[in-house]
Amino acid sequence: MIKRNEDIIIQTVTRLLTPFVQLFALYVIAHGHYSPGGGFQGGCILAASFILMAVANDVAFVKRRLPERLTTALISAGVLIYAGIGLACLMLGANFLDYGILHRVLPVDAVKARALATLGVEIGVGITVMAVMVSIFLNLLSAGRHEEGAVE
Amino acid sequence: MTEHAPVLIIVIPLMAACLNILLGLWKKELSYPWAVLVTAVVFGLSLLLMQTVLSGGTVHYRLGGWAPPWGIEYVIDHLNAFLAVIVSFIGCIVAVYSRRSIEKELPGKQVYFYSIYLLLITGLLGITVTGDVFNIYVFLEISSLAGYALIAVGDDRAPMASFNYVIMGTIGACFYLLGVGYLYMVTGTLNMGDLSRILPGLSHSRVVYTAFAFFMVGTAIKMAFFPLHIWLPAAYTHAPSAVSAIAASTMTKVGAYVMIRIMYTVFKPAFSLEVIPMSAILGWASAAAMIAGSVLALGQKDLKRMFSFMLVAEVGYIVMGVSRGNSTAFTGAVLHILNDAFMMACLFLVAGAVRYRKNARNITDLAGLHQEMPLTMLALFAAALSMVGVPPTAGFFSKWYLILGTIKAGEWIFAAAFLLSSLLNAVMFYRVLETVYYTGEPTPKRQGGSSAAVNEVPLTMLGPILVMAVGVLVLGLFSGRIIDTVIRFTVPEGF
Amino acid sequence: MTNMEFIIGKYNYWIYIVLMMIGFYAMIAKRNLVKKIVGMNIFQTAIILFFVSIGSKKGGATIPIIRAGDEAVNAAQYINPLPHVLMLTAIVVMVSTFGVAMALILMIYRKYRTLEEDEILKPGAET
Amino acid sequence: MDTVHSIQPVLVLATSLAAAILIMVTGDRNRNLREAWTLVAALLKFLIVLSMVPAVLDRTILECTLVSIAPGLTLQFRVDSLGLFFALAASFLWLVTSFYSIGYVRSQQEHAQTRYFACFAGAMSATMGVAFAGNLFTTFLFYEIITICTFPLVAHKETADAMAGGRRYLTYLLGTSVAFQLTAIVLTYSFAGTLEYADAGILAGRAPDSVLMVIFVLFIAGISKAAMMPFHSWLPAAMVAPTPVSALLHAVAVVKTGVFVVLRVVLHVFGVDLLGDLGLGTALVYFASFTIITASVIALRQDNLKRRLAYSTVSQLSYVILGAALLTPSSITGGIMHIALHAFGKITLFFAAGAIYVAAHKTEISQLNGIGKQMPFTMAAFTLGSLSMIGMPPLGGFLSKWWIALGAIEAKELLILIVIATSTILNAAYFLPILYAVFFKEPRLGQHGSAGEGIHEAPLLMVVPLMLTALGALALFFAPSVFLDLARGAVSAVMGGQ
Amino acid sequence: MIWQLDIVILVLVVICAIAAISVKDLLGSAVLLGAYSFLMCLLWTGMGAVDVAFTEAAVGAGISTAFFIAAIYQTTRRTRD
Amino acid sequence: MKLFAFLAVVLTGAALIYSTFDMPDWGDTTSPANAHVSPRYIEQTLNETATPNAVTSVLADYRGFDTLGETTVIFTAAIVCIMLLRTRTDD
Repeated sequence: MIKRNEDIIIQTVTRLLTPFVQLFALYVIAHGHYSPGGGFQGGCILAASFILMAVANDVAFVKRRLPERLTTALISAGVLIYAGIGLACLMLGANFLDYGILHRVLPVDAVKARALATLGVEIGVGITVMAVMVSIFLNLLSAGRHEEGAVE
Repeated sequence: MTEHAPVLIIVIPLMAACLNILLGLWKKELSYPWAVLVTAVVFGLSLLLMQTVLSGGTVHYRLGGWAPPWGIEYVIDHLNAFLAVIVSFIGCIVAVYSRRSIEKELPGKQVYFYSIYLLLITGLLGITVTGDVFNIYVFLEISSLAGYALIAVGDDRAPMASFNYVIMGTIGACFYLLGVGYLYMVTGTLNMGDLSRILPGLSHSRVVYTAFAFFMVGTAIKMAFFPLHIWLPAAYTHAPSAVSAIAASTMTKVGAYVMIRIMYTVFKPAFSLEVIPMSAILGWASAAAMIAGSVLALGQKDLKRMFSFMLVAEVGYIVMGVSRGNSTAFTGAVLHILNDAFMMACLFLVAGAVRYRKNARNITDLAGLHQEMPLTMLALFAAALSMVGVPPTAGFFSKWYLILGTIKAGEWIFAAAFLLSSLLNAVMFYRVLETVYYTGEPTPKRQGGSSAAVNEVPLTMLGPILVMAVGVLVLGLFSGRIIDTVIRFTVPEGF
Repeated sequence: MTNMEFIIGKYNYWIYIVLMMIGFYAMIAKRNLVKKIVGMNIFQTAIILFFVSIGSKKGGATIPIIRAGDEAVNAAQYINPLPHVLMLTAIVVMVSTFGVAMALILMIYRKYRTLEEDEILKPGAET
Repeated sequence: MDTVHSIQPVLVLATSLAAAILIMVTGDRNRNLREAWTLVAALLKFLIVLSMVPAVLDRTILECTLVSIAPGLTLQFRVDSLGLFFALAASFLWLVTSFYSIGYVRSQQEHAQTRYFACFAGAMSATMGVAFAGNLFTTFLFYEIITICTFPLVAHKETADAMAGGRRYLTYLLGTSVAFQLTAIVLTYSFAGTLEYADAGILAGRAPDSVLMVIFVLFIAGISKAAMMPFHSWLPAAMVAPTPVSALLHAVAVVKTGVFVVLRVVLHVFGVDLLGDLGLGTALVYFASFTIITASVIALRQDNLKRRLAYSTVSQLSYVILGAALLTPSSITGGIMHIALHAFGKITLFFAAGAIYVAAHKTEISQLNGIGKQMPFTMAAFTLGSLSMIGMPPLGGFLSKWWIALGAIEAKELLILIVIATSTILNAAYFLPILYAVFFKEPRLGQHGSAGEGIHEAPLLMVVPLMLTALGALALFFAPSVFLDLARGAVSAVMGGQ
Repeated sequence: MIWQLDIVILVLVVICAIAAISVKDLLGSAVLLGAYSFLMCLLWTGMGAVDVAFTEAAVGAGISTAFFIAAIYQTTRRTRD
Repeated sequence: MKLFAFLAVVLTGAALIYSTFDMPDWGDTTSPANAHVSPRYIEQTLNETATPNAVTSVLADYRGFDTLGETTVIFTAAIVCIMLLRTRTDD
């Protein structure tokens, strides 16, 4: 399965499909307010696109697009975005995660500010989930050696 | 800033763990000072919180500004603040200690170790300060996942021990979650205060009984309460020393805290002790825990394994005190949470120091170490006295209250169990201390100057050990004051 | 209450219990580590089923997405969102535990070259 | 009777505690300085104790509350006649023993001397703590500290024998005190609501009779330092210790702490009236009598000198308990007096045994033939000591037996008179043969053919102290006034001025 | 949802669960677990929990199975029970 | 062992089924779970958070802290996997 087999059909289909999957993932993240979905589901789908890449090609293929240092940084970054939004509320004088206060810095009223902050939070969650899933998968698949690129 | 302290003690270590990963990408050496700094700040904040609670009573903090029961609320009373101070203090001390031992035991993994360590602290503190039953579950999982990992990176059999812990821990957490579900089903709320208002009217529903049973079993697994302790000895034996110390001294205590909260805050004493004969069930189980833990410890050769079984016995002490249903025993239990945290931390830190310096695990390897590591062994001695319950060490006072409480409840057999367990502890520590002080190289008849080279562990390890040892003594002398200022207020209404 | 109504009112809970017990059995009785994890997964999923069952509403209630232009929203028309939220969290916890358990299994396999518990616990099994 | 706040009791404790610390700090680097600390502390301590005598004789009680840890658990000192009596005897004998110890360990070139002296000082500090303790908690605290501090002394030689003896020592003392004494204290607190000693007792009317009896039995079983049978066997086992340790700790500090605590319990926790009502006194009387006779019989059969002395101690300790248990003014006076009088006599005997060991390396009685000629001073003191043990006038031991016998008549326990008489005969039976052998038998020619040669008196630092204590035993017969006044003060306090 | 369909799915879920823990091939177990998760999704959608179902579809049937197979790839398919 | 496990499971299951007799019926609109706290989420989500999807608004706003915890859980899982599986110790 993971061997570098030159199955051209699978590789081509994957290459064609990936952008659409990723686009859909972004849609799911962003549209969580109005339809089922949100950061977590979108992040999973985004991760699935990379997992698809890893399965169709090999680990090194994914690593070129998503270096390990980057995934590690993204894992933290997502949580920091989330907690950062919460802290921003705290700095502005409200309680932690009380998004309403953000209308002071955003050009909208308090209720809309909540929706916007929710979007920000979802993006943070999405980033983390995507990076986490990819990272865990690659680590499992290569038994912790994915820095070396191809797996045996 | 003060009014945000309840949430800051969670958010600061959480964000610090993330930042630590980013820092680690840049400079690996920064992890350790960063972790120490953060835990110290958290300790400061928890003291501040304690101060606030002492001066102004219970603190409520609404996350997201939503009023309970719609939003999540933090409710910090004396018990929460007390636990938070314990957890953050031990966390800080063990962080200081961990530098050299982790360098040796986990070379190259420090960045991840400290991140997970901070997450563990986050989880434990999160459990202690929150006032929402589901929120507890979330933080329970954070601390459990961190715990699984920290244990798994230990020595030879650690992964398997950790795996068993994963299985047991997940069952425990799931039972807890089911308890939450059952309660939610009949009350429609997740807020502890709200639950405690609604539940008395439902005290004859089978759903509520089931929920209570799930909670009890779940927390019992998490706190390694006999006979659900089977995961603990292997896990704490094989974990890295610093991890054993923090886990033994805080994780079981936080489990006990959750049990107290469920029994007396969510359900009221009237339900937990009268509608359901919890006092008898937990009483017999904890008597069994005390005796079995001590007896099993007696048969161990491995130092850390022996301490682990003693921990099982100590958990029995705490639960016994909690379930007696009178304020004396409850005071003893809460005091014992504090004392036991110190004693266990001290014991495991000493075991870690011995392993660091001598690469020794068994009791027989301690032979004659008092010449090489006099201060460390003195700390072991202090902790041992406290475990046996010799005044004026801390252990005596909590046992005093516990025994008085059982007598007040008229349960002589349980009082006898305390004494028997103490005696077994005495036998056990006699063995250890005899090995330390009276075996090994015969001392030269005349010691000119420093005969046996003193070879203590580095200061970052020795300091924490001594802090804990002195703490065991100081806490003993101050236990009256601690009870008067804090523990007195933790006793649930209805006792 | 007739028998039929009783069954219709409860059968979902019974299924959840059956599933949970299947998972529980696998967790404590199976010797293979991966099977234990499979059991764990089933166990947790059963709990999610239970929570979702708590929140469901019969009689025309729909998914909890408020239709635009609905001025006076009637809570009975929409399914209770709270258990869903809780279960999203639980799913995340589930997959996290799953990932960690799999990582542990890899570690164990690296050390013992087997996944059978009794073989691992044999003395001297380490390679 | 008025109560005065005073820090003197704390000072008494602090002197030897400070000495222990200073000894440890000084260590082996400067042995003279280290020994100087011991002596200075011993002297200072004795002087402070002495300075309290006038006030206490004036019926003043000196009190000092150090720290209140929790309700009931207060670290509290209270100097009354009984406590001061004990402290006076112990601190004086420490002073003497300090000199003796220095002579002993130096001549034996013992190892780990720093530990030895530090533990010695620590044990003395704790003994003072027991003497001045104002409540059961403080007593228990220092009682345990004595056990722990003396363990390194008992196991000092670190041989397998010594370790086994030490283990037995610790098992008995710690085991019984945790299992029984602590229980008794907890029970006392939960019924009486206080742990403070009171002249009339604190338990009267607080609990049903059956519970009181249980508490009493627990106390008596828990205070195994008093070496009542069947909890006596640690004492002979502890004889593996170096002789000064046996002397001080097992003639004065440890065992006397035991009987002292029994006295405290009998007089200040239960109270004379309550015990009389419950009939527990009589039970204790017979229990003590049994120990007295049995231990004496066992002592007869011992050949090892120290072991014979040990069993003699077991027997003599029960005199104190007997005196207290008879519950009459004379007998209690006698019991209290016996603490000091026996201490002076027994310490002399142990000192002599140590001197014999140092000078001649002999430990068995059968080896001692004719040694009196080589070591006249030592053996003269030994004679005085054993005569005091038997209770011959004009030696101190006579006084206490006399009072106890008087008490037995007052209490109309004629059987006890017989016990005392029998015991006296037995005492004579195991001491007089030694004296005969020492002075009148010809030394048996050993394998080396050089028996008796090269044996002479032990170092001066050892001989002088043992002469001093022997003379003390003599002097106490003629001038018991200070001790007697204190003992009478203690009795009149608990008996309400009878 | 039509209750007959509901019952069928419930029965299938139980069958999948039992099969997943009893097949002797871990890869088969993984696939059956995926199927189990997916059937669960259907059940939840029927109860109106679309978000949960969506997540479970992405996680349980997707990511989890991927993790599972990756782990099996690194270890072994064999099992004795 | 297997028999013991089976018995334990059957007994637990029986107890659980017994407890379902007191449960509100499945899908009961007026059960406490559906009547106490959750109506506010449904009725106010548009007014208070401008988010029609009540699940999202509860997830990210009303109970946002749970979600922060959840994100932390998964963050923990990732760090844990990296630490456990990582065989390289340099870099």
